[in-house]
Amino acid sequence: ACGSGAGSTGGDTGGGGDPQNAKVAFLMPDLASTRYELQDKPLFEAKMKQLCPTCEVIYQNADSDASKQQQQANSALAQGVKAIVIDPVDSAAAATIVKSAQSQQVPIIAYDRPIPATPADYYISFDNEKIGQLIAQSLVDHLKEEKAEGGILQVNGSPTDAAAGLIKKGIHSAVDPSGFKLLAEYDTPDWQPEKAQTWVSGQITQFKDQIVGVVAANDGTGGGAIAAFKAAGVKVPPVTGNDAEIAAAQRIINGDQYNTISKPIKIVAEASANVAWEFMQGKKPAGKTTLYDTPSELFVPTVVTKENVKEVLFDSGIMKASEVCTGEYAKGCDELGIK
Amino acid sequence: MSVLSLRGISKTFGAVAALTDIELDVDAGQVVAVVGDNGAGKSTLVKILSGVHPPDAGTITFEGREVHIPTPAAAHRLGIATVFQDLALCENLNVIQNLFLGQEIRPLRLNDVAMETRSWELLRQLSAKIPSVRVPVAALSGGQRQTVAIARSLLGDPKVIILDEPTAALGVAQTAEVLNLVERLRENGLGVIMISHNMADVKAVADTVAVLRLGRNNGVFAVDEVTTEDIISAITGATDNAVSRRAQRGQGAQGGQVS
Amino acid sequence: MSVLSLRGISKTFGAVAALTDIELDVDAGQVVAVVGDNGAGKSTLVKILSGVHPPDAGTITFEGREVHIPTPAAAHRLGIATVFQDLALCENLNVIQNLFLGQEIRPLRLNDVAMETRSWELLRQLSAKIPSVRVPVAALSGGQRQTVAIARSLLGDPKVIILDEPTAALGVAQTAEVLNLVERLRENGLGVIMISHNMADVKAVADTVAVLRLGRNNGVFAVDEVTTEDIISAITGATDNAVSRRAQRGQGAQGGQVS
Amino acid sequence: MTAVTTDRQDERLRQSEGLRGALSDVVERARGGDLGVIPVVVGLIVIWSVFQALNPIFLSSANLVNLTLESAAVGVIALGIVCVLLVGQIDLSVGSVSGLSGAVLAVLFVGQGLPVWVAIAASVLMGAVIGWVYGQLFNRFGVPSFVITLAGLLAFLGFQLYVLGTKGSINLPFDSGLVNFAQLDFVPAWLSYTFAVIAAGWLFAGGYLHARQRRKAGLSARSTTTLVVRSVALLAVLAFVVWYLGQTRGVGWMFVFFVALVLIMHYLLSRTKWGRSVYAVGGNVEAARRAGINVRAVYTSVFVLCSTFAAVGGILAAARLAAANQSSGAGDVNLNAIAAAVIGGTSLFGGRGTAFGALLGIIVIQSISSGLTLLNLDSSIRFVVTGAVLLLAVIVDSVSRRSRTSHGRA
Amino acid sequence: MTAVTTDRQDERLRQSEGLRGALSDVVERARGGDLGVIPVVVGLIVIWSVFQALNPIFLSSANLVNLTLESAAVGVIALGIVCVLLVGQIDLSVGSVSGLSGAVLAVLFVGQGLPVWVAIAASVLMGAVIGWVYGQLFNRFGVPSFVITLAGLLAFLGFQLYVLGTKGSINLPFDSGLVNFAQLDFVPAWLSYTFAVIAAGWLFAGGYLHARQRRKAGLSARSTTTLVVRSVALLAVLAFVVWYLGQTRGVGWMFVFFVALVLIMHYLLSRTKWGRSVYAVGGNVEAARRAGINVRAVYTSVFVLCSTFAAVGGILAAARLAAANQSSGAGDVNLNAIAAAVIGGTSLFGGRGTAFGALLGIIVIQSISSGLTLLNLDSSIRFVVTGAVLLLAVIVDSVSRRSRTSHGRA
Ligand SMILES: Nc1ncnc2c1ncn2[C@@H]1O[C@H](COP(=O)(O)OP(=O)(O)OP(=O)(O)O)[C@@H](O)[C@H]1O
Ligand SMILES: Nc1ncnc2c1ncn2[C@@H]1O[C@H](COP(=O)(O)OP(=O)(O)OP(=O)(O)O)[C@@H](O)[C@H]1O
Ligand SMILES: [Mg+2]
Ligand SMILES: [Mg+2]
Repeated sequence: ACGSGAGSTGGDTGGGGDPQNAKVAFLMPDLASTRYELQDKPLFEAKMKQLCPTCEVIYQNADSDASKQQQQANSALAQGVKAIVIDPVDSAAAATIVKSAQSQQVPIIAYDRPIPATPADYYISFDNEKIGQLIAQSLVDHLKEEKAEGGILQVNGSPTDAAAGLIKKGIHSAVDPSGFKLLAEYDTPDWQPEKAQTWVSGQITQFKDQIVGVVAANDGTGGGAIAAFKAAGVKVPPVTGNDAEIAAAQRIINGDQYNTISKPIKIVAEASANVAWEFMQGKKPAGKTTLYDTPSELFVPTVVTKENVKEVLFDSGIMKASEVCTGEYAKGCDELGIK
Repeated sequence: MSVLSLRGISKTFGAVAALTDIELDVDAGQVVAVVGDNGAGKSTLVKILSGVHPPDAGTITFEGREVHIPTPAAAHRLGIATVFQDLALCENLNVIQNLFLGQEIRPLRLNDVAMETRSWELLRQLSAKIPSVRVPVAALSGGQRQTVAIARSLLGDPKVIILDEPTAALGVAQTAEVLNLVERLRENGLGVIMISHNMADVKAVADTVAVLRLGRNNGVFAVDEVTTEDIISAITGATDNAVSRRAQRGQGAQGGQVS
Repeated sequence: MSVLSLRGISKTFGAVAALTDIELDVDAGQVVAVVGDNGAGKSTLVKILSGVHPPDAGTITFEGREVHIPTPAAAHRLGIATVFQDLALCENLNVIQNLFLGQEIRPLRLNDVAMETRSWELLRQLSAKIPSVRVPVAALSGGQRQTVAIARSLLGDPKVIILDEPTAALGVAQTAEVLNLVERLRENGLGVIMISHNMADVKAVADTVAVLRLGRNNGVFAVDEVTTEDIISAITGATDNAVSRRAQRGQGAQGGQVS
Repeated sequence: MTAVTTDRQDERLRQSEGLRGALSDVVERARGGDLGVIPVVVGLIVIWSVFQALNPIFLSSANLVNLTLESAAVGVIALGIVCVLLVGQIDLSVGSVSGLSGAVLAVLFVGQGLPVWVAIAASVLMGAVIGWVYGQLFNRFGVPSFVITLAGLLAFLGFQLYVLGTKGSINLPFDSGLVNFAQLDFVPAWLSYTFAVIAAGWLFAGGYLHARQRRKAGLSARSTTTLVVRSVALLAVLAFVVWYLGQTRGVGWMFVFFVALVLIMHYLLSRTKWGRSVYAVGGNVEAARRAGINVRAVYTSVFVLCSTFAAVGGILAAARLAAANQSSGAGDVNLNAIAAAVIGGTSLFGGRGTAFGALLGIIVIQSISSGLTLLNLDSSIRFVVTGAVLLLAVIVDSVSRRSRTSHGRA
Repeated sequence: MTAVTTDRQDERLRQSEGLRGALSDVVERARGGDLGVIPVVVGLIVIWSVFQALNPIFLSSANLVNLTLESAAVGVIALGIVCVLLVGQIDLSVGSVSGLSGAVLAVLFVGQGLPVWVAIAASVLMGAVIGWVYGQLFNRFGVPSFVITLAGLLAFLGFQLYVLGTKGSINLPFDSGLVNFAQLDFVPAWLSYTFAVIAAGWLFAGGYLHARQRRKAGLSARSTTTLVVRSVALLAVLAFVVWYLGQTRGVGWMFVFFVALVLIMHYLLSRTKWGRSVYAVGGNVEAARRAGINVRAVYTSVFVLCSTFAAVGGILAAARLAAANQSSGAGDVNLNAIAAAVIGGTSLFGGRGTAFGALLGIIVIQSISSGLTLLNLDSSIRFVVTGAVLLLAVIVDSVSRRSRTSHGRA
């Protein structure tokens, strides 16, 4: 076989060179969560524009398909990008992409999810396992405070999604030692809220009022769980979420959902743009810590509940009251002083 | 005046010229037999008349007006009813459903009883031997299907009826009834085009015989002025043919009966 | 001794008793015509003999041994070749492919040239009018298809050939050739079962005539000892039937020809 | 009136009269493998027994109430799928269309603040237009419906994402009529019983009039005893169902709505000229064309129906979840809807199937899903078991169908 | 030898001889709509031009090399799908089976440390066994293949999750031969050119011998000029492709492997008794049965082939990704494989299609996907555009097919 390059060659690649007019790839993993298209991408692009007005960002979303992501990475390399920021669909499989990029001297930055097998050039994230642990712990603490007695349902993410696996692990680390019985758990195919709803409905008939809380791995499945309780005509117990979607913020304001978690996406996206820009200029940014042999920077997400929803989501400017406080939610907003 | 007349009809399938420059006239109250060898283009002609295939060239005149027949529905509207050689029945539907397909009684609330009664009438008239009209056509014998297809064409109020080898699969009794039927149709003033390989049937009911050979006209004869042998030699294109040879051999051997 | 003999064969489809207690014997070098009205059960009998349907009751003896014919492949292995009334051709395959289906020359590297040559030979023998053997059967006329189906049954080395209305769609020349063929088969010592509604053909080639009526045996006749009228009345179950009435009317009117 | 009716004169037919005749008819058909929906029902009973043995909550009233409500959305979609399958085509995009419809509903209703009926009408209309476009593409260009609707699947998924835009997920207010309809509105007990009585009475009256007409016309007819037995049986079954579900919350309006659609489709398919032409096109499209049927109109109507039902299903799903989001209609909605139709006896090759099949099929699928939900298995095991149970449920049905072909029925 | 060959004697046939004849034949067939793969190729050229206009990297050698490599895995699966579609059945589980096969490979090879060929053999064998089971279920119980393979889809997804266990994802070592084969091994230039010459020579020699045989038998045959022109054209095309891809990395062995499989399947389908019986069963299964074909064996063989190819595709995909994970084979593998077959002209109703169709179809699909990847669109837009382009690509093909039916070809 010829050459040393894994993946594709083509274009004048490599670190250094003229960073103006350069291209940088921003590869996101899926559409199951709305954040990648709605927050990560625009924030990264904005920051990049600010750093380098003539640079071009190549954005791709792999729609939960590792081989599609590989194709997208190859295509980005064929277009001669100077750096790749990647949120891998499959942390293990992304090793191939790292190999290809590095063999063409294109620096690669792991974003959000780590690539343990083959160290990337940089890793910026908040940690999914930690997220799982935080939402579950917040729920458990709340239940203890309320002196609730009974058990917990656990609604995990997609059984075929590696990130969901990490969240699941984190949730267990908080729920298992909590003293609350884990009544049942469920891996929601494709993160589908409908599936979560169906499953929770079944558990309601099975466990009736034993259920004192539900740990759901994201806002969608959390919403499904809430709908299940509403539809069964019983009181909705505290339900968690994750991602801080607008719909979740509304439910929190209305008291239907107990918590969600706000990831400082703005900070992470901008940090990754900064790092990418440094790489494109041929520098080697140093990490704050080292994780998986990779210079890393980790950020801590914040759990959002009714108590702090105003300051975390609205005062910080992540959400606008005009988007959230519509119709039936206006009253709740007023009570919390959100304007 | 002719109800139906064709001029210069041609049709090509890929590399095969199935019909070249065909002429045909059918009067009201007249039975025209179209005969010809296998693959002579008879069924293709029928399909052109009933809107199944568009002709490549030529004109069709119906009741004095030049018409286009782009779809079978158009042929139905003109009043041309056809019994196709391949019958064209829906195997998953039962006999009643097939008979009334496209002409159901009370379309918004089908009147099954009326349709069933009428079905039995029609079938009895053709002395069909069908045990039940509520079985899917897939379960019928070849002759039973053909009877259903013929019965179908009698519904509605056609002006021209085209029968493509209507008696091929029929038993002797049913064949006789169909020939009776053709005569009744003629008496009622309908134009009838009948395609058949059976010279006896042709001579029994037809007024005129049009011969096709390899996709071209090969003569039109008044039926009482022509012998079976003449028709056969027009069909095969030679007086010395398999039929005549077989007949001679038969006579030589035992002096026997050839239709 | 009979090549093939049936005893007590019965077959029911749902509520319809298609065959009840049928007996039939076929000798080598003998042509047995099976006749009967539409729906009499002739094709059902054929299908039982060729392994398409299993019989509900009764025994089949082939060359002195009692046999079961669970599949068509079993019938092929015994040496029973059949031309079905519904032809059973694959419309998407061309003429050569259909002719040699299941009996291809050089199965691992098909010999197209040999198959094409042989196809033309067979078709010529039946004086088929097929312009090209490389078109899908879907593009053939009814008679052309029937010729293909008949040609198919001649491949291989059968001991009994069953022809279910083989001449229904054939032209006059092709019919004559098929009758010649049946006679050749008889001379070669094969048993032939021929189903037909055409009494002239039956009388011309058959040795024995077996009549079915409403799924039951209704007499077996030696062909030279029986008149066409007798056969017809055995078929219809009455001496006064549509055929005889029509014949009389014809004679009354003009003293005419009825086959 | 003759001793033997017109349609029973052939001496080859086995004769049977009255209730006895009706019973022996059933036995006859069972032997011939022509059992209609009985095998599916048997399969269903097997599944139910097994799940009940494994977890006694399965057949509890509360769980069955859930089951009925959860069947409605995909059931409605399956009803549309039955129609396209009947003409021998397929629609792969029902999932996307239902998702898009839910999204449009949410955006118009919540986002734009339009009245709910306007939003519903718009969604349904959009479904109809999509179907019409499919019909045009199919008729004009003869593109296989598989490809058209695959393209539709992708395109409408895109539209769905686009419509949801920056929101990604939109809540429907829990106190809106639509959400109540899907979650909390149940038919009052007296009304349920009235429905049951009406249904039984209808069956009897209809059957009786029909039988009288047939007798008058000299045809064989069901005996009055048979009719009475049938209606009483129906009444008993319905009353039992109503009573049992009434032990907890009763019969949901959404389920009633679904059943009503099934009945309407059953009528359209079996008692109208249009329905007849659908079966004809599915059985032999060339024969249908030659019979003068406007085949193109039939195809278009069927695609329109299917997309419309998909849109309605999407609305029901959104109402039931009280939200529309990016993954609505994704996942196995397509497969479940098609599988429901196929399990209910609809042929993928066209020409065979009934509206009731969709009802039964979706109940089989939801039963499997609900039963497994209660068993609380690992994902991997759950997938395997779902596959196995699905297969078993259908094998019962297919074995009987197979015996039918060996008895010579198409 | 007669002046007019045996097969050209009918006076209704238009006569044409030699190169001129071959050309007028093509024109004739084009008018009749019987263009074979030409419309798909035209569709492909249209797509390529548009994407090239939008982003000049699209037709760059580097991108085309990627395209060939990315086609291989799903292309192999599509090849199996062509076979099941040819007999009028379907396999919905190819995605799951490919995923399971990748997982089994990874577990045996990496997890258990077995030699790579053992792991490959085990995966392939597993595919074959799965197909055999499908065949048995289909033949014994007559369950529609849609349902069998839907059950398989679920069950094997479960198995896949189970096999991968808690790991969820397993890397294949980069320096293993398998991964190299899928990622780094390219055919040396001289060998590529040799292949091209061999192919052209083969085409000429085969055609020449065949023509001689036909002339001897008194049948019409292609003139030697026509044969020369054809082979030279092929040589030119292949040499150009090899040269152009060679500008960067050249022709990958994995792609060569895929093309070799296509050629083998082409041979099996068109030149063997087995292939003939596959078409016969797809065209009219009852006729095939009556011709004495062992229909059950044909079904089984086809299901086995399809699952085996799915397993092989899974191995290629795992090798290409250098990993097997829980979502391998999920997503749109099923739909892409089936769509590739359908776009390549395989009928969903059986009896029509070719092995080359799978090759062309997958190239169309990968081109769309690769072209859109280069365009850097929003997901929502990307879905919509994918759908639209897919539809356009097929409309070209279908319009020609439609004109075929109106010219009376089946
Ligand atoms: N759809 C078609 N596609 C291609 N060729 C066709 C088609 N239909 C008919 N042909 C060809 O046209 C010619 C005439 O066929 P046609 O069916 O009209 O014959 P026919 O006179 O009815 O013969 P038969 O007596 O056998 O019914 C035949 O050679 C046939 O092969
Ligand atoms: N597959 C089947 N399913 C149900 N009933 C059938 C089936 N095949 C035949 N029958 C019934 O059996 C009876 C005999 O049919 P068969 O085809 O044997 O008649 P036939 O003697 O060949 O008639 P024809 O002269 O019309 O060809 C018919 O009444 C028919 O309805
Ligand atoms: Mg004809
Ligand atoms: Mg018959």
